[in-house]
Amino acid sequence: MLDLPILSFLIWLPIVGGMGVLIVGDRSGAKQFALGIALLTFLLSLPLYTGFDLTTPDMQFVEFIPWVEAFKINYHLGVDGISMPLILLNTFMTVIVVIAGWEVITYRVSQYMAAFLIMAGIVNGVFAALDAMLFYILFEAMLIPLFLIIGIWGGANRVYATIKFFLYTFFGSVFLLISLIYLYQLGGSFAVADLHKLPIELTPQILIFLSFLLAFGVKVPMWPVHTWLPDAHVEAPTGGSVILAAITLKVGGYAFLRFAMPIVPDAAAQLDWLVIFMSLTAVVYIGFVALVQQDMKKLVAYSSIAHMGFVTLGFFVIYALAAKTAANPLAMSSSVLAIQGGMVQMVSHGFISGAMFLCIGVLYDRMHTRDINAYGGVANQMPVFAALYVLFAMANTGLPGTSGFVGEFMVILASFGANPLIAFAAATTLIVGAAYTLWLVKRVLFGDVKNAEVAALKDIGRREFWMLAVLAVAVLLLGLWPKPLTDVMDVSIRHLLDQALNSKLCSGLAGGCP
Amino acid sequence: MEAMYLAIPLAPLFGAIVAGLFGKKIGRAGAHWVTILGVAVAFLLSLVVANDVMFHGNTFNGTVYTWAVIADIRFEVGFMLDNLSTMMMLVVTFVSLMVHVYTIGYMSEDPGYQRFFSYISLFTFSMLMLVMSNNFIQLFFGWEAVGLVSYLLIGFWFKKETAIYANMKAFLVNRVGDFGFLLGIAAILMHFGTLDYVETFASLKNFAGGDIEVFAGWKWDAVTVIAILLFIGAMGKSAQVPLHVWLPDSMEGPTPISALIHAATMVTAGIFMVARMSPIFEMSDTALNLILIIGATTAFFMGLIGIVQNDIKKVVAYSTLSQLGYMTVALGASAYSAGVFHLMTHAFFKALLFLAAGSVIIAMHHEQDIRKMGGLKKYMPITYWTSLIGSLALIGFPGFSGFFSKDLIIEAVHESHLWAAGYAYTLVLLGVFVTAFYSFRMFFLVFHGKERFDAHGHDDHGHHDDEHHGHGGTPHESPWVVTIPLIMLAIPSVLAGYLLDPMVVGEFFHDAIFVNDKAHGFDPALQGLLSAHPGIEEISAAYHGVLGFVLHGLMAPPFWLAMAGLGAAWFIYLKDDALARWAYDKFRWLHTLLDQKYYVDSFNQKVFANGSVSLGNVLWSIGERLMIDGFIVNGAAKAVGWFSGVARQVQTGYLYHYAFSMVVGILLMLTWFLFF
Amino acid sequence: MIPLSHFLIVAALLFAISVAGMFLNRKNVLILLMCIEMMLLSVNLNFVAFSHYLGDMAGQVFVFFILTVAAAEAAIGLAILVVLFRNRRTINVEQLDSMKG
Amino acid sequence: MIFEQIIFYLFSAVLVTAAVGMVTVRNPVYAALCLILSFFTSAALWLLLEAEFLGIVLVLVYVGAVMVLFLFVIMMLDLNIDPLKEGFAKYAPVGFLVAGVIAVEMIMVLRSAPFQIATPRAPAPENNTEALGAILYTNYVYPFEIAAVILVVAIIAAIVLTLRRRPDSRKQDISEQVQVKREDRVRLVKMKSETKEQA
Amino acid sequence: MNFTIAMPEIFLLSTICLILLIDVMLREDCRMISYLLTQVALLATALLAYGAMDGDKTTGLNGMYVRDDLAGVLKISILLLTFGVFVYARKYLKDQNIWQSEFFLLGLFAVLGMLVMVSANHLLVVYLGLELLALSMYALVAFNRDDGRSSEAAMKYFVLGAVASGLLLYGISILYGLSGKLELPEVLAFVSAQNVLENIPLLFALVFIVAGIAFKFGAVPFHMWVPDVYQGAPTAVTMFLGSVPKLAALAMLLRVLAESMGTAQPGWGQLLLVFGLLSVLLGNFSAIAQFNLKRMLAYSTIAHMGFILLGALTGTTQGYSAALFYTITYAMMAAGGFAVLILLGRAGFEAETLDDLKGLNERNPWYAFMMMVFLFSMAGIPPTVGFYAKLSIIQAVMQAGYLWPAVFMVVMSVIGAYYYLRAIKMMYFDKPEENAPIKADLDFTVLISVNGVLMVLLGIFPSALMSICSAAMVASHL
Repeated sequence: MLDLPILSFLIWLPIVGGMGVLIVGDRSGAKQFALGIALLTFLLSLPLYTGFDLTTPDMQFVEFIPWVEAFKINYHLGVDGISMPLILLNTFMTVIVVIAGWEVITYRVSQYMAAFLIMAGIVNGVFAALDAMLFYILFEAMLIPLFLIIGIWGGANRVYATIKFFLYTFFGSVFLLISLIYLYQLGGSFAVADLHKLPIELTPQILIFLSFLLAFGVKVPMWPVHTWLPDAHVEAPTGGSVILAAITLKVGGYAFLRFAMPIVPDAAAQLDWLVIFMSLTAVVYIGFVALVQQDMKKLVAYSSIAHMGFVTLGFFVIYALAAKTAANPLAMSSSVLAIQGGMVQMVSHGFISGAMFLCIGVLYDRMHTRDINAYGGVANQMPVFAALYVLFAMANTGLPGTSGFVGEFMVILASFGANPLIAFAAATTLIVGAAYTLWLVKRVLFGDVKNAEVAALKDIGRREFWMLAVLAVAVLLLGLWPKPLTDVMDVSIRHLLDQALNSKLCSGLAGGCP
Repeated sequence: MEAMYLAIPLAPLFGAIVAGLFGKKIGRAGAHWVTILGVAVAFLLSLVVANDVMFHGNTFNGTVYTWAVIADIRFEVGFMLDNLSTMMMLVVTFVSLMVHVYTIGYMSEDPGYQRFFSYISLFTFSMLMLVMSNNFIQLFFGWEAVGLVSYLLIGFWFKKETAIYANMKAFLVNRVGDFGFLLGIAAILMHFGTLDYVETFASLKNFAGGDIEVFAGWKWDAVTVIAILLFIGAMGKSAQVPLHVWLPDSMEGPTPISALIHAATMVTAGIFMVARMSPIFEMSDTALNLILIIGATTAFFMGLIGIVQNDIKKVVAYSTLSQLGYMTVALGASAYSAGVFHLMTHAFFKALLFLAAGSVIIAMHHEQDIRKMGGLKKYMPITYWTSLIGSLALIGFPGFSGFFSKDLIIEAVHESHLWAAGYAYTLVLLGVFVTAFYSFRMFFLVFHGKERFDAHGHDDHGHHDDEHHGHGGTPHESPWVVTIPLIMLAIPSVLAGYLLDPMVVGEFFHDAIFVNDKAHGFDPALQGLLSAHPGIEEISAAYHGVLGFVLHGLMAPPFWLAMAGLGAAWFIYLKDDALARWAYDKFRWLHTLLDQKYYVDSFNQKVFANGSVSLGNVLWSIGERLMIDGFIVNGAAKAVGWFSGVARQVQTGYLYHYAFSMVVGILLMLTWFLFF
Repeated sequence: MIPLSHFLIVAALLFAISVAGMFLNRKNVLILLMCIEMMLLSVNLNFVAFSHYLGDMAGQVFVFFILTVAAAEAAIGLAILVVLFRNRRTINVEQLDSMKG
Repeated sequence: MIFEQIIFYLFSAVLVTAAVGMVTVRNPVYAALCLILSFFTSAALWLLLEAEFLGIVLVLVYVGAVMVLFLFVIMMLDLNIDPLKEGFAKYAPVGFLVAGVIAVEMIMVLRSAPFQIATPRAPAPENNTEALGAILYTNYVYPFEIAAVILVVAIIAAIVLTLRRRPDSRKQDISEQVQVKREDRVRLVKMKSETKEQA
Repeated sequence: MNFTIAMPEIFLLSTICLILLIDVMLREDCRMISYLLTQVALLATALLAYGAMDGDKTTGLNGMYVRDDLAGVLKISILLLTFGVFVYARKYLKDQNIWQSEFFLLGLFAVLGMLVMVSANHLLVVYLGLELLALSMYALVAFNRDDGRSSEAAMKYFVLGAVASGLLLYGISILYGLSGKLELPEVLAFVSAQNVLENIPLLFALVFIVAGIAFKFGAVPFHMWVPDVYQGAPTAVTMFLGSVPKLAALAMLLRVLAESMGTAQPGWGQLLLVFGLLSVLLGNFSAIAQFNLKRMLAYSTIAHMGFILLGALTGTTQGYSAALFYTITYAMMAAGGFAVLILLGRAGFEAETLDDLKGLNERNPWYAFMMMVFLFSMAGIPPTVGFYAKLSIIQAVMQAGYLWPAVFMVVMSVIGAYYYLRAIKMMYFDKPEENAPIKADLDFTVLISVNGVLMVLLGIFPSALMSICSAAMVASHL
């Protein structure tokens, strides 16, 4: 099994499959073909987990092919404990999304399916890339399918939303490009591993960090560069929203771990307050903004931003913890806890936000509106759906036993060690998050049947049920027993901490700067 | 043995899952059988375990499975079975079993029958997980899980606008408590490096004067911070002022869950938790003082509101609040065992009262206004007598269970040396009068006096149609599934008090609850730092058997206050209501104040609810739309557009301008090189 | 003897005048074409002057080719002008603005 | 030498004046004449620089051919002269200012050391034409050929652009005549027979 | 004298003459023959140019002509691109009923001019090649004789082009006056001996020469002709003009600035920096305001040329080869983009506004996909080749120490992305306004597919072309 280039398969199978779907065209069979590819990809990704070596922080399933000699760019793939779960998440959600679009999408079905498959391949590549430029290329390439998905199958205001989405993220990522090139010139390599070792002076570190922050912060998205997300979500088709929330946002968080923190640790340590401030703002401020949304998708979109705030908070609170090592004997463990929390939050948010958007999609398919006021008493007509919806809503509020709890819990625990005030601010999500989610549930599901449209609703069918049920199982499983996930990440995160907390300034190194 | 421990929570869970997921397939009977069986198994096994733990001392503390291991931090799911938790298990499973049975009758006509059984079984599971936990994370799991089920059950009739408002409110207010609780857990982890109870308490003894630094240079005593944070959690769950607002509203839920969740078990989780954490609380006088103040305030002032309530369930609800206040006061006075004891007795008699109230409600076709009842004694003898037992237990009539536990608390407060004890003592004493007054006010209004109900004209409050009795029949006694639980609960309501001897005075809780008195004693090195809390110890010293306690009680002020309250209620509501009218006219402001529940609800609504929405609106319209999106994002786009318009203007279409621009370009370059 | 720079300055003046002519003339494309010829003339003057003072024939050869090319250019320019006139019935520079912005 | 200087300054003055005239006069014919005058004076200056062949060529080719072509076009287009110089005064200040600045800057550069050559570095060849010809067909044969191609392009371009088959001009197209079909020549029209109007 | 060194040019010229003669004798309906001959000539010349690549740098024809790998690469690119452009153009000429063999002939003359420029080793030859190209282009722009805009564009192009060559010539004359030389290697020898930044007369000459070159690129502030000419010219000509001559312009830049005045980089580098940045800025901003697709592409060309200038200004081998890579790939994508415009046109209808793209995905997904590839490539989004083009330029620019210009460039490319996205939006997100079938001959379809797929393939495997470019630079001692 180990000899197979699994990662390459995971990248190219969906891409080639997606093109195959395009060739099949809108004839019957395109959907089945797409589902087959998605399932096959998912199955192929399972060996990553089963064959994973928990004891080493080294990259596994490595593939290396020289690619562009002129810039020493290599086709270099591999996964560690941090990226592997995200790949699994991606392949899993792709299957869900293909199913989600099964009967709903009638316009240019093959293109729709192909876009998602190609997207899946690219995202797998993003997570598996061990070459910075390869990462960047895929990072950008990711924009194209999503741009089309929102633009072609989106809502009324889709053009504004998708162009905003594209330009926003593109704007962020060009600075990443500059930084990567700068690093290349400094170290003569785009290999992530080399960049991790590269000593850099503080001023360039800070500039590079800021560019990373912009690039990844837009992707995550962090306050205040988040405003593309609500628009994109609102206009995107259900599948697009799911992928956007469940997968692409994770790329930003992942990139912080893979690039920002290990490559420019000193700058990250210097500017941790900034990121922590932004994260907390995302948690608190965005929570209140979510409270007053009238559009279901917008509400969930804002809640996504708030939840992703925990991810970045967890990642960067390690620097605040590192400053307290003297006072807090648990600082190192807390750092691991914080990053674990952020990672678990990412995976869990993938499930939950995906499920929330699917739920909204279920309603939208029936009522063709996302306005909360148009709903009321849905639970009367759709009891099964309502049960699942409440489950996901509860997960969204971080109820223990669901996956939503795990990440938030870990991050809050860890950040208390850094500064109780941080934990205090972060923990307000317990209240605010519950407020906006439950208010949504109250207005949409509960109450008496509001109008004739609601009265005409039919409960979810078999396809919708299984799609949501699988996610529900995932949410519960991860909430009740996150150990399988955290164990996978443990060694890699410890290794990451080594890198992220040790100075790379030239003065601190024996050899000095090149 | 460990399989048995595991089976106790899992049996109700199994029932819940079966009833919930396959409710349609197994039908109504199937649903109640499977869940009752599950709870019954849990109860029986609890008995076995209790026997093993209490009488053979086979306490248990072990891991079921590892939830996660992060670096040096282990998160585990495990059980800790000692006297405290087994007692709780017994109470929970017993009351739950009674409620399950009762529900068969109460909910018989409800379309959500299976769902209801599934919920209450799920609740039983969650509550068991809570009390059996041996670590904070599982405690928090159970804590939130019972909150969830409570949320679901309050909103069980989700068509009812008030119900779904109440359940959201309950969840959110609880979340405020959880907020503190979670931070408390975080603080514990940070300071002790573990979430396991035993390990925490073990390192607590070596923990000398740690601080939590909030801002640079602003340090607080760590244990005090932890204790207060944890107590905030308890305030939310156990509905202490000012987080009490959710409990009266939660009466929107069906009555069985009011009995099970909002009287007997869930709301006492906070009390249980503080008792469990007694080693921590014992180390902070500040926290104990706070607990005393909060508890006493709740006990007295919530009781007062009970006087003006007319909804039968609301009266019981405020009485619950008040009693929870008593328990809290006990905790503050370091009389943890007394608090837990009252928890147990209260669980029985309050569940009894609620179920009795439910029985009345059934009889009255879901009319809940006590002003429209009266004289039900002759129609509903069983309900009447059991209610009487419950009420007597509640007001602490000597010989009934409530007497023992409440007297113990009052006594303990009396003995406490904390500075807040004086305040607390005054209030709990006055509270006795209030309790007796509202309890018998309700009792008399419901069961005695004129029949004020109009058999033909009642309006159907519940959306829940009650076809069972048909419209218009005279009230009559409820079916056996309802009355059996009443009787079953009445028994311990009377008798549980006699466990006083072993449970409080004896050594029963000594391995579970820690009190800084002479008998236990801290590490000698620390004794100088901490004040002693001798409450129970002094009572125990003065204790001479149950009979003596009863006799002593007859002389003590609480008894006379209770009798005064009872008498006042009898006089006003059965004899002559002139006094009441006079008082009403004279102290109308007071009545309004009480009727408005001290304006706490409207304050919360105005400040927190509306305030949050307004804040959200401001942030949304100004922060999001105007500043970030309008000014920065779209502003940038507009600026680009404007500039592109300008750039466009340059391209005039005229050849001479084109040529001119070339020339000017050359000119500028020349100038650059020539002069710079 | 006249120094080289004098010739160059005369050429520069011609150059400047032709530039001014292009800007000032807003009505007639023909004048633009003449201005171009004038500009080339100034360049030619430069080349010839350099060629003379450097004692190098290359400059004159260059001028020879410029003259050739300029003639060809004039032919094409006038051809375009004629086509333009046919289509638009005008050679007014100010009216040659159907494309702008 | 004085003579040469007189010649130089005289012709230079005329040259510049003619140039200014060209850009300022109203009538394009005058402008063309001014241009011709400046060609003449330039040719004189070139003679002064001992570039006799080019001086002659300038007169022959430019004045003789190119400017005639210009004049021909001016006549052919038959433009209305009056509005052609409108707005001149409005733009003159800007135009002359820029031109002035350019001239000043150019002159500043052109007065610098490398251009302060008073006498030729090498004597001019005896026979300018011969010297030119000698290298033109040897060293410069490649550019020469290219120049030839350029002229061909000019011819083709001019023809392509201006040669048009006027629809009203009558000319014979043999292939059309041969391929003609019956339908093109005779058109059969069916008409209803007229019925007599009943009066 | 060894004429064989100039074999490709001589062969091409001979063929042109042959076609000219044959065409005169051909009947109207046999025009296809001259077209085919033209294409064969281009391919054959490309073969000859390929055969002439030997890794050496040889001069000939009395030092007027240089043959090196750079010239080889450029020539082959020019010839092949022209081949493609002519395939595309054929459909346009047929549709618009302006098929005349002169189109191809003038095109071939322009190509010849470019080849001459590419191999020029003498300023005079540079000038002549430039004029040969320019004159053919003027005529081509005016090719649609009955279209007022075509002639107006030609007029503007002509006047400005003539002024630009006037500027260039003035610069050359001053340079000649300073150095006394016109051969490029000897100019290099002269310039190398100078302290450029102190030598005002040399800088003075440079300003004019750079202006002449910048005009060819269409860089700000010598860009004014670009939009009007692109819009007015027949689309086939715009396509030709917008792609192939950029290579010639680059060749001119490399020959005149890089090769013969490489040591003067501190001087002309400043100029190119200013022109380049201004081009990137103005090109992108103005393009946003455009709704005419041809005009929009014109402004986008300006921005792209800014990139090329910025790459070239570094004065490093890396910068030059990046510029070459960029130019070649840009020419390909530009040709492809205009080809789609041609594709959308039909008899009596010319597609040129953004609205004409509406709903292309519904009308024909494959062509829409191709257009999207071209547009994304222009925007520099991976995995299209445009990304690598931009990457290599930015990398070179940063390597040379211009950090902030690089930042500026990438920010501008974000702004630039907007109008490409808008075009894609029209194709994919809007409903078609008309449903006329899109018809094209097989050769057209195949070629545009190859063209589009190549954009992606080169985007995934850019190494080969990149190494060709840098090898050419190294072989030419740049």
